[in-house]
Amino acid sequence: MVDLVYFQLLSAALFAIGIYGVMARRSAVLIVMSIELMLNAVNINLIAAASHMDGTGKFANFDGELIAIFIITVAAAEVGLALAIILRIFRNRSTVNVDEINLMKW
Amino acid sequence: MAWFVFILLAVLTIGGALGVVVVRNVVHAALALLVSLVAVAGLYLVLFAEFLALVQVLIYGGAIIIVLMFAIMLTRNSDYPRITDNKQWPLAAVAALAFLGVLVPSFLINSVEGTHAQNASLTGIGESLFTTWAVPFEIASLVLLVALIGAIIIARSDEEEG
Amino acid sequence: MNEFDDVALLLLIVVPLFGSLSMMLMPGGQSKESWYFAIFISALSLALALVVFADYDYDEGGFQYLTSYEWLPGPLDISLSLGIDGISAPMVLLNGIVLFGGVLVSQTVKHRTRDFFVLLFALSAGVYGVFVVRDLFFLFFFYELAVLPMYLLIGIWGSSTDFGTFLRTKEYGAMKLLIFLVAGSILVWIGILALYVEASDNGVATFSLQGLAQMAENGQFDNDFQTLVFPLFMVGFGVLAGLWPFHTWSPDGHVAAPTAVSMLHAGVLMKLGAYGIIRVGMFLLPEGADNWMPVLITLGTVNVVYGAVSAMSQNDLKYIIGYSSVSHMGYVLMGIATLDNIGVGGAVLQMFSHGIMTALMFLLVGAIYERTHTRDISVLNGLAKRMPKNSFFFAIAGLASLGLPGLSGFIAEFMVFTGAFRTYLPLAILAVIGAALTAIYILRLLARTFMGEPDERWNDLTDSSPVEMSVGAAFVAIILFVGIWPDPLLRVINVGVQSVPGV
Amino acid sequence: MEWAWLIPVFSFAAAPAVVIFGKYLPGKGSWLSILAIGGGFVVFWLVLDSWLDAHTGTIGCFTSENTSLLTCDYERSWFNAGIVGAVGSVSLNWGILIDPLTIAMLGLVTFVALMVQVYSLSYMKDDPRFGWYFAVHSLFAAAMLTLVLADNFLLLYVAWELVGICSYLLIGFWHERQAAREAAKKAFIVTRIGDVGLLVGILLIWRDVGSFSMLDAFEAVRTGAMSEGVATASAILLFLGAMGKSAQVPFHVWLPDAMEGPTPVSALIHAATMVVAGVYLVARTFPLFEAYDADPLLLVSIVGLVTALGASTIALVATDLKRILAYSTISHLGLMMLSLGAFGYTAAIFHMMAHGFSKALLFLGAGSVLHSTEFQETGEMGGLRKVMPVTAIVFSIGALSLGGIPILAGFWSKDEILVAVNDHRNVTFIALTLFTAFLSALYMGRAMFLVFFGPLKDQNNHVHDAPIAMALPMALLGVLALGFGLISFNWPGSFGGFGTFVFFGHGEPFHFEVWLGALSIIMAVAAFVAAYKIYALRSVSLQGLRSRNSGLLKIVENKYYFDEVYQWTIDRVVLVFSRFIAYFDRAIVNDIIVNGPADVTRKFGIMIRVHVTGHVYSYAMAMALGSVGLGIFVWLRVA
Amino acid sequence: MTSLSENIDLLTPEFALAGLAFLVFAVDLFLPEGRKGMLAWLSMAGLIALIVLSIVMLWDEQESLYDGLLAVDDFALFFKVFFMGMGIFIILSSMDFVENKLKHQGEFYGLLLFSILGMNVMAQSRELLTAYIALELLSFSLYVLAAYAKDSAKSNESALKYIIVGAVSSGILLYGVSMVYSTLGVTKFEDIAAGLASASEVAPALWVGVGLILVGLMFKVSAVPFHMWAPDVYEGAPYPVTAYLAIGSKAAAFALILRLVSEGFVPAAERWEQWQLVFAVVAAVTMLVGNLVALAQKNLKRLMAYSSIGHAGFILAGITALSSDSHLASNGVMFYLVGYAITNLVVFAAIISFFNMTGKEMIADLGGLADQQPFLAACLGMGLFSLAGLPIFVGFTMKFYLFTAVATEGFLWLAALAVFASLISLYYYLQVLRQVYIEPAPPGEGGSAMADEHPALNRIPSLPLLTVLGTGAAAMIWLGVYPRPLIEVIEVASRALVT
Repeated sequence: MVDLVYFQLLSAALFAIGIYGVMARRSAVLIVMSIELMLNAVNINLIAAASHMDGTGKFANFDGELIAIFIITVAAAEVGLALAIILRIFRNRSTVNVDEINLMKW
Repeated sequence: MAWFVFILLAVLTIGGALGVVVVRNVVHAALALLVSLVAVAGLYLVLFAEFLALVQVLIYGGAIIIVLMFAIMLTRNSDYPRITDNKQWPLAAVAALAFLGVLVPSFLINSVEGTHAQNASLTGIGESLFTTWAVPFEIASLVLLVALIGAIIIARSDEEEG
Repeated sequence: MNEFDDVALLLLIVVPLFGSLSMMLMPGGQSKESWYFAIFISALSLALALVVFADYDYDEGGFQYLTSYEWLPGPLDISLSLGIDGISAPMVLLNGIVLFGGVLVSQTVKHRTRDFFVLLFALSAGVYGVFVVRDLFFLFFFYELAVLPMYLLIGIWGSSTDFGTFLRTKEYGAMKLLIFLVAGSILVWIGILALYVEASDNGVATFSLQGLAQMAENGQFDNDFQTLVFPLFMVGFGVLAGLWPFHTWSPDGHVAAPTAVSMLHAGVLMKLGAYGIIRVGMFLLPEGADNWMPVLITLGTVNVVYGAVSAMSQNDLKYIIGYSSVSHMGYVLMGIATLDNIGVGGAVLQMFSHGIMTALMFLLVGAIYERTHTRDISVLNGLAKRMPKNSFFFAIAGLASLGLPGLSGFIAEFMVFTGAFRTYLPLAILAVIGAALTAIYILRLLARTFMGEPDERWNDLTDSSPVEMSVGAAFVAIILFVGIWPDPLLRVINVGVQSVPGV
Repeated sequence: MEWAWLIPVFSFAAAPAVVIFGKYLPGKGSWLSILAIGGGFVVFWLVLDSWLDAHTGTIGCFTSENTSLLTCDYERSWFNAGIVGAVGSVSLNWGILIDPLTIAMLGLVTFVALMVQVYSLSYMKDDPRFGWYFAVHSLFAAAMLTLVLADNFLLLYVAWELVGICSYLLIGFWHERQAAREAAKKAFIVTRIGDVGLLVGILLIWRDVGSFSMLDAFEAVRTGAMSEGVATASAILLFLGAMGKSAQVPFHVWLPDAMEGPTPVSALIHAATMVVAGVYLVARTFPLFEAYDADPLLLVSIVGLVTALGASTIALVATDLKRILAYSTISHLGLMMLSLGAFGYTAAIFHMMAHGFSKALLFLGAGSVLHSTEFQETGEMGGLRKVMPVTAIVFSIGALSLGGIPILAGFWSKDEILVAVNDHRNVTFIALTLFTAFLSALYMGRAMFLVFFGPLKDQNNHVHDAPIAMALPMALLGVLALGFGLISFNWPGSFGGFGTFVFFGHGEPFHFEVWLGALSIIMAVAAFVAAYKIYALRSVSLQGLRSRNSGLLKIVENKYYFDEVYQWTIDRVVLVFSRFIAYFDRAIVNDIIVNGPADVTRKFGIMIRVHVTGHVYSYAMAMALGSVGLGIFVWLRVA
Repeated sequence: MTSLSENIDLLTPEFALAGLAFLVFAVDLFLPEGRKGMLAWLSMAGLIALIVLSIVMLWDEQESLYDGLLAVDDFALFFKVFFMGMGIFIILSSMDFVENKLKHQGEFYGLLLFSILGMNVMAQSRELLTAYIALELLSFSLYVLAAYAKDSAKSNESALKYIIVGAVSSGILLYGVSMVYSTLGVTKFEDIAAGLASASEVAPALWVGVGLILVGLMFKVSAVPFHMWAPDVYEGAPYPVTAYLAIGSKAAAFALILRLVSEGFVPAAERWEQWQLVFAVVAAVTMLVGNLVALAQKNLKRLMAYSSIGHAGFILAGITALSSDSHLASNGVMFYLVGYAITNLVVFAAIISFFNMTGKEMIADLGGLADQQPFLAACLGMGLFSLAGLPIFVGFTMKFYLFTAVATEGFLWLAALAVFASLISLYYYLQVLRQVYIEPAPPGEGGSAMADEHPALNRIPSLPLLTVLGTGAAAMIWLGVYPRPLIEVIEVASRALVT
């Protein structure tokens, strides 16, 4: 049976990739996608932990899965809002390239 | 068996994720994201979290990807082909690896030895969702509401407001 | 104690504050009305100061007019406790006098008069506060309050100096002054924090001065701590006292400031620094003071000579006076550093006498500048013909500052020398020489500016206005009085000085 | 006698009165100050009288043992530094000290002051600042008298400074004249430099003795409580002050310039009274000087001799009448110092008075000459005796007296000095002193003959003699210059001669070295004859002499280049240094040490603000790296 | 198992607040254009009612709901009242702006109310997920509000930056939560304390997780190096929103941090001492960077942004000094938050009304303001002095109190650094003051005088803004001269927090 730690490592890798995407991509949309990756990493971690827990008899609760549900909800909302903003910017500036979106700096 | 499934799904997840962050074409990236998300749903199944898997597929695979696709279509313009990573991507890679370097050992060092995964009772989840977690639940709904209103206000263009 | 004594000191602070706030609510614009009101307020405070000083019982000595209002109990234990001793009493009087004089001559302020007085009164409330409180927090509170209005006072009503070769805008002067003084005050702040921490580690968490002084007396602050913390106060307060090499704000600031502000600032504010060194440094950290005094007296001597020497080659009247202030504050610092009852007494007396003297000088220079619109002594000449009274007063002030017997300056400087001769002979001799240098620049100034045949361009120059005259006359009278019969002042100062630990 | 303090108080009262009410009073209130000084003069007689018969201590006064000093301490404290009686506190009481020296000085000051003020009445009558003039005169008289009466060093110092400032004001009285301004400044600053020595000396004594009272100081010296080092050092420091006031080389430069002041001022302050304050100081503190093996006195005598000789040579070649007199004053002050240095205490004081009267007389005479000729250059004068006989006579009396012609006052006093020098110093001294005496006779003769003899220039035809108000004082002074010397003999009666009146240690009766007397008489006469031939008859020409020693002459005529040296020092050293400091203060302290850090901080802010690039991904990067850093930190810290 | 209805009444204010928000939305639908101003008054009235209600209902309540997810105590009550009161003033100072410069007024106020609700729950929550959700409620509202000036490119950009960086930060925070959960299996603050206390045998995942959670929170308070979004968002967002960001969200985040630290760290005695250094370093860096970069700013909002970063550093120093045996630090932090909020309100109200008059937001444009708008200038000046920490304003008292607390907890060096940093800050505040009081008015674009181009400059500011300025200034001085009543209330609050 697969140990918890492997899931954790997997999630860590996913998270790292996600944050890399945020840092490296230029299209706002892609950045949003990468954020989704990060959140998924979180969920993997939570659920894996939740369902591995009582094996050690430590405690029996599925709060992890609950939290995951919340996170998925919020993530969905976040995507919606972020994309709305992106669309607004595209309408005003006709670009979603974050390199060009720096009127304000310093 | 479980190992085989896990490794397969893990590869799909990571692969899809990498696809999201490296491919040049946004649409392909979105598809890669879909792959990865579905694979994650698979992982949930491995963890006996069927409900979560369901939610994952519905919300991500369903809603979010669709929305993203719409966004991509709406914001598509001539310069998509040349959209790639920005100048600082190598630095970004280093940073991401460093992050990984912080996370991994913290998991490896005397990590919890949970063995066989357990099935979570849907009823249990539902129960506590409406008792202990009632308040967060309600607030979450408000969050959704705010996001909804906000999206409308922001995205709606004023000329069709009469 | 009758009930007046209970509220006297509080009134000292409240009256100017009230003046400031009530003028804030007055309609702006009418400069005359605000001037009258300001005169009323300052006269009131002068009367208070006089009464307080006169009623101070120098036979009994110690702190008097003691009152305390609990402000913030609990861990911090801050309370607004008031009281004056022989050291602060003359300072209170000084502030009363100079403030009154300054307000009187501010008749010439026509632009945003109301705001001017609002700030001026806030400032003087701070000064009074510092002199009468016996709580570290409030001492610092009022200290900062006395400093902060300077920026606007100078920035708005000040005047820039432009001698082709070098330019000092009033903005620069104001900014520099404030940054310097606040920089000094943060050292003080850190010192206060350190004191509080040390005290609370020793079981008594308090900001009360007498509480802390008590601990110092019981030797609860060990020598290393005192040696470590005293310089914070020495330099922090020293900045305001024009301690070399942190003095450069003072000439620039004084030059840029309008008359009344220069008077108050050179006359009273710089004394806050010296007072702080005595009140906080020497009372709370006697051993630290003891260890650091050689440094302080050396710097003080440098002040004396350096100030005098650089005053010699100035061409701007106000710069000369500014540097002479640096030089004279040197005596104060020296006197403090002698840790000798005469020396410290001399320092306090010098604070008073220099306060009056330099205020008078700035007043007269202000009057001259009003009329001639220049302070360049290579342009001015023969004013004695055109402004005889003004010149006469200036001569008196100048002679006082070069230590002419019979004028207040002499006795103070003499006492400082006496103290220094007992303790640091070589430096004392240097200081005496410095005093001789004073003669050079003062006489240069007098000869260039007042003597000789005036240019025709000064033909229609009028002598100072009656108001300026009366104020000047009053100040001259004080200078003479203190010079001829200093006892009324000295006996108060003496009892004050006696209670300074280590003296 | 305890009323002696009234003497200065009169004038002290008069000064402000004249300033304030003068303009409402007839004569600008000048009579007020004359009245005051006159009162002082009267009280002086009372004091003298009560001293001469039974100088027993009266109320509040006591005669201290071991000295003939009578002090009156009025228990009126001036100021107390420190709690009275507490350790290390200093209390200062008003008090006076009276002894023959004091009395003599009182006489000199009050009388000459009175004369000069009367004289000024007409001399200054049409000056716009008439009242102010008299006010300062009163203030000066008061200060001078206080100086004389002071029973403690501090009071003495105070009075000392006050006379200094008065002289400053009077020299600069006509401050419209650049020269007057500069002269006044110079006088004050030069003397001030000496005063530094004085003050330091006083404080040194106080540091050792713990009191400012002169008696205590002398007592300490006598009992040896004061170590030789301190005694010598303080004596020399006091002497510095004396040199400043008494215009001894090298501090003499201010006195000739001081002639820019009104002539009566020169008569009073720069001839008779203030300039002798230095001599008085040395005499007053003589115990300090002659304590232990009296090293300071040697210094005093050397300085005195140098001054006397140098000044007299300059006087010989000076052409400005007042300057001639000024240099003669310096030279005679030198003689007094010399005599003091040679233990000629009595002689010094005697000469001080003789010289005081004679020189005052000369100045007043000169004053009346200048007043009516409006020239100062002797070259413009000559033959004036025809038009102003009175002046000529009194001037000649003064000149002869100082020249050392017998039975005139100057002769006796100078003779005393010669005796003293001869007794206590080696042959070089006596030789040079004699030479100085000869020179002084010579230049006195020169001045006298140049001004009053020879042909009268017709530009001076209009010249008139002195009016009565000026003539009377001159006459009175003339009498003294003529007869004052006579009081040095032991006349039968109560008064045993000056020498038994003013003396240090033990009084000695008048004595007379025949050969010295003869020598000095011969030289004086010779000098005057020579002067008569050269300057009055013009029968002897000095051209040859002049051309032969032109180099020497040049040096002397340039007053040994003292002024030049000082000017150079001031311009090239003091002012340069001051400018450097001022520049340092602005350029280094201000612009670098002060503005530097401020600028650096601001620049630093501008420099690091670019880290907010405006690119969202670099913000994310910052977050990632931040988290990594924090993670690592936690690892290190917590693990 | 607790039931949904148990103790539910203690949450009445929250439900009521949500209801109020819905009410605003509803009324908005029926109000004709031009009468929308009503909504502001409506929401303010509601808030006042709610303040009264919560005080009456919850005074001295000491409850913990939903087995420890939520706390209903004086601490929470204090912050509720604080947030809602602040909401009132924010609304007051935004009315004109919203009226003239923004669309969708109803939603504006509704979202404002939602965000206040989020803050209230943040102050109450004692569990990570609850805290997170509340935080998101606040953040989402702010994202929307930041983007509210739809047609302003700056506003869009600021919203985009804000939401992306915010999402990343919440991702990091959540990952921290997941790590904590995966090691402890619970997410309550006190459990974290227990876990940290025994941290030797648990996985380091716990520390790292906690660290990541802190990152998420420090992003909210814009602590260096998680501060970069702040200047851009402040500059881009509509003026009232900027004010709200500077005052509200920061205060809420600190309320959360206060509870998290004092329930989740401080009890783990010597572990906390190890963690203190983390806070101390972040605080030090934050106050330095914030104040230094502020020296180089030309834009008012941006300047305020950096200044707020600097102040965040000061408050973090206060957090560092939290300890189990004295309330000094927690009092200090709360006092500072209140004082800072009031001062900032005054400053922002002043520059908002200046913006309403001229539409300018550069420091240089403030020239000569003292002549045209003496009252405005005076308030601005007092506010700036207060921010710089000079008496007689609250800025001085709060700084003195806080730094004393920091020093007493053994962080004298940090206190000294803070004092020094506030000296730096004085410099740029004075630069603004100099424009206002000393410099003459600059010529407008047309070259003619500013006052002629913007006639509004000669009219007095609108009533709501005057209210804010007047009351704010009065409060500043009152708290600066006699803060004792407030501090006694705060004392009660922090007694609920540290027991």
